[in-house]
Amino acid sequence: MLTNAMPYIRAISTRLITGILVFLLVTFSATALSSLAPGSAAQLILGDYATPEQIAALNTQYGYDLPVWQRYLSWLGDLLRGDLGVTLFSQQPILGVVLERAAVTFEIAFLAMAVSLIGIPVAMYTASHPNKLTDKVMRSISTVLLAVPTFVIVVLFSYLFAMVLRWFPATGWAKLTENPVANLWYVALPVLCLSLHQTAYLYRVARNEFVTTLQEDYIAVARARGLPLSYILFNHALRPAMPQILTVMGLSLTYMLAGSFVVESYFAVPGIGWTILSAVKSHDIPLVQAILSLTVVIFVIVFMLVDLGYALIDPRVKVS
Amino acid sequence: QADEQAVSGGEMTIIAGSDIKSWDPAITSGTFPGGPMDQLDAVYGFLVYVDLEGKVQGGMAESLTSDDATVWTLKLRPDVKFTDGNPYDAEAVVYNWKRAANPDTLAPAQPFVSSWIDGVKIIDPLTIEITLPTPNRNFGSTLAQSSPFVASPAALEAAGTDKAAIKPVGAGAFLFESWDQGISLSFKRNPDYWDQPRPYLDTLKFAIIPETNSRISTVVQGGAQMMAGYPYQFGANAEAPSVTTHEIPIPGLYRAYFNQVAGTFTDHRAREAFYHAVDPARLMQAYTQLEGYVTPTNYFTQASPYYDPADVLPTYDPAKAQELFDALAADGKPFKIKLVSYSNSDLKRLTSYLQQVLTAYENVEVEVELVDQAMLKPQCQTQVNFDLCIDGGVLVANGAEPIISNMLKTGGVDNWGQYSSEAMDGFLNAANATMDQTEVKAAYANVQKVVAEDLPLYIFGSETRFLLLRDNTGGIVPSNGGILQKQYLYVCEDACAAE
Amino acid sequence: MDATPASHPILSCKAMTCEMDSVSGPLQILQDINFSLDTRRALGIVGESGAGKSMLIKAIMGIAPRGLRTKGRIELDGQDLSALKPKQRAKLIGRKVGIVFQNPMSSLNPFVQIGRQIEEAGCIHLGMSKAEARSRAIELLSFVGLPDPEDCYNYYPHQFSGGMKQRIMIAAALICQPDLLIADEATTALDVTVQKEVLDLLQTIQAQRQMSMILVSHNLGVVAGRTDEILVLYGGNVVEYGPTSEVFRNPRHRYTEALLSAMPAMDQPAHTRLRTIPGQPPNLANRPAGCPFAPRCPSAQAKCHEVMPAMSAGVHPSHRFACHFPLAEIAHVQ
Amino acid sequence: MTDIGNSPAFKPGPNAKLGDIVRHAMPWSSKMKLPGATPFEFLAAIFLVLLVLVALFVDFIPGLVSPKLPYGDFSQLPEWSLNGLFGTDDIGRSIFSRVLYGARTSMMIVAVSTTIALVSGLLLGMLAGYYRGIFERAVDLFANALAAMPSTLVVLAFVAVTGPSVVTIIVVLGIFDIGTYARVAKAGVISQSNRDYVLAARAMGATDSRVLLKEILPNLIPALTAVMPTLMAGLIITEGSLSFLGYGIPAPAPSWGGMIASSTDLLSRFPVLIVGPILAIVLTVYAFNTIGDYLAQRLNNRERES
Amino acid sequence: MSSDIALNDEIILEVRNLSVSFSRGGKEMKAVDDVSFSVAAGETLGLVGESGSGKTTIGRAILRLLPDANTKSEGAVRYKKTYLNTLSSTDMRHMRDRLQMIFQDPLSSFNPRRNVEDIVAEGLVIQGKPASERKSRVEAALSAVGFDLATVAGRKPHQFSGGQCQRIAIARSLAVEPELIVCDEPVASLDVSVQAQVINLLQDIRENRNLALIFISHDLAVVKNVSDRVAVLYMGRIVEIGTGPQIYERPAHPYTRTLLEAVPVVDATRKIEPDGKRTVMPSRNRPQGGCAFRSRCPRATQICAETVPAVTPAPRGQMVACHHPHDEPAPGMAVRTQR
Ligand SMILES: Nc1ncnc2c1ncn2[C@@H]1O[C@H](COP(=O)(O)OP(=O)(O)OP(=O)(O)O)[C@@H](O)[C@H]1O
Ligand SMILES: Nc1ncnc2c1ncn2[C@@H]1O[C@H](COP(=O)(O)OP(=O)(O)OP(=O)(O)O)[C@@H](O)[C@H]1O
Ligand SMILES: [Mg+2]
Ligand SMILES: [Mg+2]
Repeated sequence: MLTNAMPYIRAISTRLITGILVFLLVTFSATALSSLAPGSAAQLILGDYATPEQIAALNTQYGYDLPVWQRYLSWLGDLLRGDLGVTLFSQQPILGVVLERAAVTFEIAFLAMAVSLIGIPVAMYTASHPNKLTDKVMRSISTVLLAVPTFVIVVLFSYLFAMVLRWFPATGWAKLTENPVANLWYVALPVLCLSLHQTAYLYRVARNEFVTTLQEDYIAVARARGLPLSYILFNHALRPAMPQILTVMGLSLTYMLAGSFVVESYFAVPGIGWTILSAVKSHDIPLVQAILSLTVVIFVIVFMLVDLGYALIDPRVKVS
Repeated sequence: QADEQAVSGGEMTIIAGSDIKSWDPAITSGTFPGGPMDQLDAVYGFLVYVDLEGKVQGGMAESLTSDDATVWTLKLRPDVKFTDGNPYDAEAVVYNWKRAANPDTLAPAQPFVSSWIDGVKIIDPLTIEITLPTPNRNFGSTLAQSSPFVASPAALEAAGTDKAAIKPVGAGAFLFESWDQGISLSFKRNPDYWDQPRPYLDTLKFAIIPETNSRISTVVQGGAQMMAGYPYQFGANAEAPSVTTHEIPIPGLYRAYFNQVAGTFTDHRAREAFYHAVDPARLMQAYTQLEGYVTPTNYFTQASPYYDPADVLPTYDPAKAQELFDALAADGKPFKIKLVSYSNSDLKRLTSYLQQVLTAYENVEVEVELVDQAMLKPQCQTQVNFDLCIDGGVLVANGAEPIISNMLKTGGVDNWGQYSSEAMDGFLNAANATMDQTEVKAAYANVQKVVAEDLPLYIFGSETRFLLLRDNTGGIVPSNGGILQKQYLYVCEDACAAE
Repeated sequence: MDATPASHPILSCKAMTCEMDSVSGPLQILQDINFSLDTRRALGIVGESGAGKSMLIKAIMGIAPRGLRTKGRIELDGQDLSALKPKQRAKLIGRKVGIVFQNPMSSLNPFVQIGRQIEEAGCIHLGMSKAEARSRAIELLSFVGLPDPEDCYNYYPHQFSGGMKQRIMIAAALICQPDLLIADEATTALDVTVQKEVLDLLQTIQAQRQMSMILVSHNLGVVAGRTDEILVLYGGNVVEYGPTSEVFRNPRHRYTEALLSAMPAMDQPAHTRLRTIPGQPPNLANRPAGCPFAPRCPSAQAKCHEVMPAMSAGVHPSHRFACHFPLAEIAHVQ
Repeated sequence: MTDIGNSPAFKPGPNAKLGDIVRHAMPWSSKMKLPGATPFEFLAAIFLVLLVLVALFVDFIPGLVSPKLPYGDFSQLPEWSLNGLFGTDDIGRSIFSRVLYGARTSMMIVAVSTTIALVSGLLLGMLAGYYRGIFERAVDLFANALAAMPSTLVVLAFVAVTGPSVVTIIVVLGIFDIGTYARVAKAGVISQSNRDYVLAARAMGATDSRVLLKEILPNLIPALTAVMPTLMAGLIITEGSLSFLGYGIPAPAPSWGGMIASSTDLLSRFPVLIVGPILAIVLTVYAFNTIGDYLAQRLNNRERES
Repeated sequence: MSSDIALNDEIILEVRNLSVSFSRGGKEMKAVDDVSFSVAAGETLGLVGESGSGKTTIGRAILRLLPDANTKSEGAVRYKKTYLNTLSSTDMRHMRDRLQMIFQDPLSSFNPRRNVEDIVAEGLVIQGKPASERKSRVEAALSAVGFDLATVAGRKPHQFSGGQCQRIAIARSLAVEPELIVCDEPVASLDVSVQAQVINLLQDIRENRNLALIFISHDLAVVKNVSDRVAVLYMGRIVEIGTGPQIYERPAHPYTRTLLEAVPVVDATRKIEPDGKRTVMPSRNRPQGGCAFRSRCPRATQICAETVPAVTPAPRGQMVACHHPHDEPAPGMAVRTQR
C-alpha cells in the first residue's frame, strides 16, 4: 500500500514545491513593484498639503523606507506567524476582508463558469456535424465574441442594460447568504460580461477537441460497429475531450480571478479584483500582498485540481 | 433652512469617488463633495464653516468672531458631548489644535496652526481666545477649511502615534458604524446630537464607485441618493424620472500654473501669448463638453464682492498671439512648453485641446505629460518640472482666503508656479490685515491689477458644483466648498416638494 | 478450401468506385472494384501502401472520410447497402460485420474499460442486458486467450500489450456473432511472433464460428496460407483476383509477379540481388490512361499505356487478372 | 506541475511532417496563398495586411486629416465622408483619422512586444527544451510565475511606476508573453529533438549550437507562428484595457483603448461616437484570432495527416 | 571473452560488454545487457530481435548518440585503435566522418527546411571541407545512389518518395566517406517494391567501398539477404550470433527458432495450421533471474531459472546463450517453394 502511495506523495510534493517557489516569486515581485509605485500611502494619508518631510516621516513610521527585501522578509515572517495584519486605512483584519471579497469574486467566477458550460453540449453537437450551418454560425459567433475585449463588453452592457434599459442594477452587491434574490439581481450583469468570453472560449476549445477526438481511430471503430452517434459522443468522445476542457476551465477560473477588476470596478462589486485595484492605487501593500498570495494559492490549487481531474478522467495518467 | 418638510428616519447613500485614508481629524484635505472631508464631517462635524456667501458660520461651535482680525473669539455650545461621553469643550478643542500644531502629527495644516497656537487662551470651558501674531481677516475661513475637526481627546490619546489606530469619536451628527475599505462607509444617527431633532437620517452611507457612468446609472436607478459631478457628465440622465440636479452655487476657478522660475513662461510675453492664443470659452467647452461658460476676466468673478472690471486678463487674440510667438522665436526663446497634468479623462481632453490649439500656431511646440494623479503635486510643486501645470477641478476662489494666498503669495502651498511678487505679497497681507470691507476691496483691486499685469496663473473658467440626486432627497445645506451638512439631510416618502 | 454447397455470397462489390476531392483535383481512389466473398471463406486483400486497401474496407463499412463519393453496388448478405438509410446501414453492418483495425494502440478508446468496449455493440444491436453482455464479454475474452478475463474486463487498454489489445479488438468484433470478420492490417504493428499468434487466432475463430473473413495486408506472407482467395490491389485497381494458391503459384499479372520476386525470401542465400520495380505507384489525381502499372512494367507495350486492360480469366475459372500481356500459365505441379 | 497558462488550442504533436507544416503554417513562405482558407480567413488576412499598410503609411493617405488637429466641431455625429466617417471626438478631431493612427500605435506595440517576447521566449525555451534538467525547471518556474500573476494588474502597476510610457508598456507586455513563447519553443524543441534529423545531424558531428540554431530553430517557426497571432490579439486587448483604464499610451497619441475610454464619458449623450474605436479593436482582434485559428488548424491537420 | 568470430581478420569495430540502462521516473531499465560483438571491414552484421529488444540502443550507443541525460552505459567500444566511449566530445566529432548512421523513417531524418544538396553536404560542412570539394563529393555521393545532382539539388525532402528519401539518406552518409554505417531498420517503412531497391543499393555500395554495415531489422528475411553474420537479440542480450547459414539453417537458440517459425512466408502450397500458443512477455522493469526467455521456452528446465546462460559455441559454429541449444535442422527450412 505504502509503495503504491509513494509516487503520489512524490508527485504532490514536487507540485507543492513548485507552487511555493511560484508563490515566493510572485509575492516578492509584488513587494518590489509596490515599492516602486508612485507616491506612497503616506502621501495619500497626509493629503495634498503635506510637505515632503512629513511624508518621509510617515514613510519611516510605516517602514516604507526600508529596502525591498527587508520589507518582504518581514511580511513573510508575519505571514508565517499567521498574521496577515489589518488593512492600512480601515484597520479591518485583512484575512476577513480578503476572504469575504474573494467569496464575492468566486461567486461571480463560478456562476460565469457555470454559464459557460453550455458551450460544451453545443460544441458536441456542432463538432459532430462539422461545417453544417449551426457549426458555422456558432463558430462565427464565438470568434466574434472572443474578439470583443471584456472592457468593451462591460461598457456596452452597462450602458445598454443598466443605463438605457435599466434591467439590471448598475452597481452594488447583496450577499448571497443574506439576500439570495437580490444577489442574483446584482450578479447578473457581471456574470454575463465575464461569461460571454468564457463561453466562446470554452465552446471553441471543446469543439476543436471533439473534432479531434472524433477523428480518432477508436471513434472510427465505434462507428464501424454501428453504434449511434449520440452514444459515441457521450460514451467515447466526451471523456477524451475532458482533459482539454478541464484545462480551459482551470484557465477560465484564473482568467476570471485575474481579469475581474475591470468588471468589478465598473459594477462596483466588492470582489478581490476591485479590491486589489484600489489597494494598488492607495498603496495598501499588506492588502495587495494578501490578495496576490491568495490568488497564487488559488492558481496552484486550481492547477492541482486540474491535474487531479486528469488523473480521474484519463486512466493512463498516474499523477506524475 | 428649508427643512420644514423634513422627515425623520430612513437611509441615504451618497456616492463618493474615493475612500478616506484615516480618521485623523488633523489630516484633512479636499473640501469638495464626495471627498474625504465629506466623510469625516459625518462623525466630527465642522467646528465652524464657510457658508455660500463666504461668511464663517458656527457649526459645532457657536461662533468665531473678531473685530480687528488679530484677536479671535471662539464660542462653544453648551452641553455638547463626544459620543464617548467626554465634553466637547475648550480643553478638547485646544487639545486638537495643539496636536495639529505638533509636527509629529504630520497635519497638513501644521504650519498654519502652529503660527498662532501660542496665542490660544482658554477663557472658560466654552470660550477660547486666539491672538494672532499678525492680523488675519481670513483666520476663520482658513480654520474652517483646513483644520475644522475636533475629535475626542480620549480617542486620540488611546491611538497614540499610530494614525491608523484612531477611532472615529466625534460629536457630529452621526456615529461611525462600519468601514469596508475601498467599498463603503456606513454611519448611524447620533442620538445625542446637540441640534435635535437633527439629524434626520437613521443611516447614512457612502458608497465608493469609481466609474462616472456607473455612478450616474446608480443614482438614476435609485441605488444611491446622490452624487457630485458636472452637468456635462449627467447628460440626459438629469432628466430621468425621479432624478434632479442641484447646483451648489460656490464659484470656483479653473486654473493652471505657469512655471515662473524656469523655462518659456518666465518671459512675460509667453504668458501673454498663451492668453491670447487660446479661446477660453472653447477650452471650457472642450473640457466640459458644454457651451455657455462665461470666461472670468480676472481672479474674482462677477459673483464676487471683490469683482473689479478695471483690470482684466488678456483676451483671445490669435493674431497677437502669433506676433508674440514670432517675437519670442526671433529672440531665440522659442515657445516650447511642456504641459503637465494627471490622467483623468477630462484633463486628457483639456490638454489635448490645448496642444491641438497651440500647435496650430507657428513657432510653437507643445509636449504633454500626463502623470498619475498622486504624482502631480510632487512633479509640479516639489520638482517644478513643467511649463504649464494643470490641476483638475475648481478651487473655491471667491471667498478669497485662504486659497488666494495659497496660490499667489510667495511660498504659498498652492503656488506651484513659484510666483513671487513683493507687490502681490503686500496687497494680500493688506487685505488680510483688516476687517474693513472697503480696505479689503481696495487691496483686492490691487491684487487684480497685479494679476492682470504679471499673469501668475492661467485662469480660464469658473464653475459651480452640481449634484445629481433622487428627488426624494431633501435638506441640501452646503458648507465648506460644497460639502453637505449631514444633519440636515433627509429622505422624503415620495418626491420632496421643490425647495 | 473448397466451397461447401450451402455457401452464398456474404459480401459482394459490383463496379465500386470511390472518388474524393483534393487540392490537386479529384482523386480516383478506387476504380471499378468487383469481388464477392462467400460464407465461411477467407479473402486476402493485398497491395502496397496507398493502394486503397483501407479505403475499400472503409467504403464498405460506411465509415469513409467525409467527402468520399462511393458509386457501385455493395451487397451484404444479399442486402444492397446503398438502398439503406445511414442509420439502418450502420446497424446492419454493426451486427453482421466485425472489424479489427491496423493499429491496436489507437483503435481502443483509452478512456473506457475494455469490458464496456467489447459489450457495447451487443447491448445496442442485440439488446443484451447488462449482465448478459458482461458474461458474453468475459466469455469472449477468455476465448481470445486473455488470462483472468474477469479482471481484465475492468482494465483500461493501456494495461495491455499490443498483441493483447488486438485480441481484445477481436473479442469486441465477435460480440454480435457477425457473419464476416474484417482484419485491416491487424497484425502489421506487431512483432513477428505475436503476429503469428494473432493470425492463428483469427484463423481459428473463422473456422470455429463458420464466419467469412477478409484479411487485409501489404505483406503477401500474411495472407498466403491463411486465405482462400486473394485480391491484389494496385493504385486503386484490382489487378489480380483468384484462389490464393493459384495466384501465388501462378501469378499472371506482371505486378503480382514483380511484387513476389521483390521480396527477399528465406530460402535465398545472403546477398542475392533482389528484383526491383522501378518508378512509383500512380498518382491518383492524374492517372495514366492505360494500365496503372504500365509505367513501371518492364514488358509494357504501347497498348498498355493507352488501354485499360479488362479482367480476363485464367485457366482456373475464378482466377482473374487485368493485364494485356499476362505471364504464361505454369503447369500445375501438385 | 501543470503548465499554467498553456494555450489549449495548441498541441504540438510528436510526429508532424515538418516540411508540410512549414509550407502550410507559413503559406507566404512558398506562395502568397492561403491554402484551404475560408472567405472569413481570407478577409481577415486582407484586413491584417491593410492594417499593417495603414500603420506604415497612414501619413500618406490623401485627404486624411491629422489626428492631432481639429477636423470639425466637438462630438459631431458620423457623416458620409472620409474624415467624418466615425464622427468627431470630444475636441473635434476626426475619429476615423485617430482610429487609423491608433492602428499605428497598436501595430507598433504588437510588433515590438512580440519581438521582445519571441526572442527571449525562444532563447529560454530552446535552452530548456534542449538541455532539460535545471534549465527546464527554471524556465517552467518563470513561466508559471508569470502565469500566476494577474497580468493586466501587474502591467498596470508597472506602468504606474514610470508613468504611462510606451516603452514601459511594450517591455512589460513583452515580458508577459515570454512564458508562452518559451513554453511553445520548449515543447517544439522537445518534439524536434525526438526526430531523427536531429540525431542525424549529431551523427554528422554537429555541435549543440549548430543543432539548436540551424536544425531545430527553423522548425520551431510554424508552431510559433501558429500561436503568435493569438498572443498578438491578446496584446491588443491588454494594451486596449490599459489605455482604457488610463494607464496606456499617453494621451494625445491616438490609441483605441483611450478613445473608447473618452467616448465612454460621453456615452449617454453621443453613443455612436464609441462605434469607431470599438470596431477597430474588435475587427483587429477578430482578424488576429482568425488567422491564429487558421494557422493552428493547418498545423494540426498536417500533424494528423502524417 | 570472444563471443563471435568475424568473417575476416580485419576487425574494425569491437564492442565489449556493452550495457545501457535508461532511467525513467526514478526506475532503471536495462535496455542492453552485456553485449559483445565485433565487425570486420566490409562485413555486414545483422541485428534482429523483437521490438524493444535493444537493437536501436546498441546502434546508437556505438555512435554515442544516446541522450546523456537519462542514460548510463558501460563497456567498451573500440573502433580500430580508438576507444570511442572514452573520447572527448570534440574528438568524437572528428571520428564521425568514419562512422555513420541511416534511420528508419527517411523523411523524419531530414530537416524538412533543407534542400537535398544541403542535406547531403551537411556532414562535409560540419567536417569543415572546402566548398569546391564539397560540391564534387556531394555529386559523387548522389550519383552513387542513382541521382543526378543537377536534377535534385534544389528540391526539398518531402518532394521525394520514401525509397528516394532513403537513397538520399544513404548518399548523405556516403558523402563523408565512412567506413562503417549503422543502418537502423532502413527498409522497415518502405513498400516491398522499393525496399528491394534500397537493399540492392546498400549491397552494391558495401561491395564497392568495402563498407562495414550494422544492419538492424526485425524482418528476418531482409536480414538474411543482407547480412554476413547475424546477431539475435532478446531483451537486451545477444542470445545467438553466427553466420547467416548457421543461424537460419541450424538455429540453436529456441528463441531464434520461434522467430523463424513465425515469419510469414509466401508459400502457396502450405495451408497454415493455426496453433493456440500465446506468449507471456516477462516484464523488463522487474527482470527475473536466469534466462530471460525461459517463460516462453518449451525446453526450459530448472537451471534456466537459476543461471543466466553464458554465450558458448554451438556445434555448427555460432555462439549461443542457451542451456539447452538445438542441434537439429530447423523444421520447414528445407521445404520452401521454388519460384
Ligand atoms: N482522408 C483522405 N483524403 C484524401 N486522400 C486520402 C485520404 N485517406 C486516404 N487517401 C488516399 O487514398 C489512397 C488509398 O489509401 P488507403 O489508406 O486505402 O491505402 P492502403 O492501401 O490502406 O495503404 P496502407 O498500407 O498505407 O494502409 C491513398 O493514395 C491515400 O493517399
Ligand atoms: N531514450 C530512452 N529513454 C528511456 N528508455 C528508452 C530510450 N530509448 C529506448 N528505450 C527503451 O529501451 C528499450 C530498447 O529500445 P530500442 O529502441 O533499442 O529497441 P529496438 O529493438 O530498437 O525496438 P524497435 O524494434 O521497436 O525499434 C525499449 O524498452 C525502450 O523503451
Ligand atoms: Mg491501410
Ligand atoms: Mg528500433
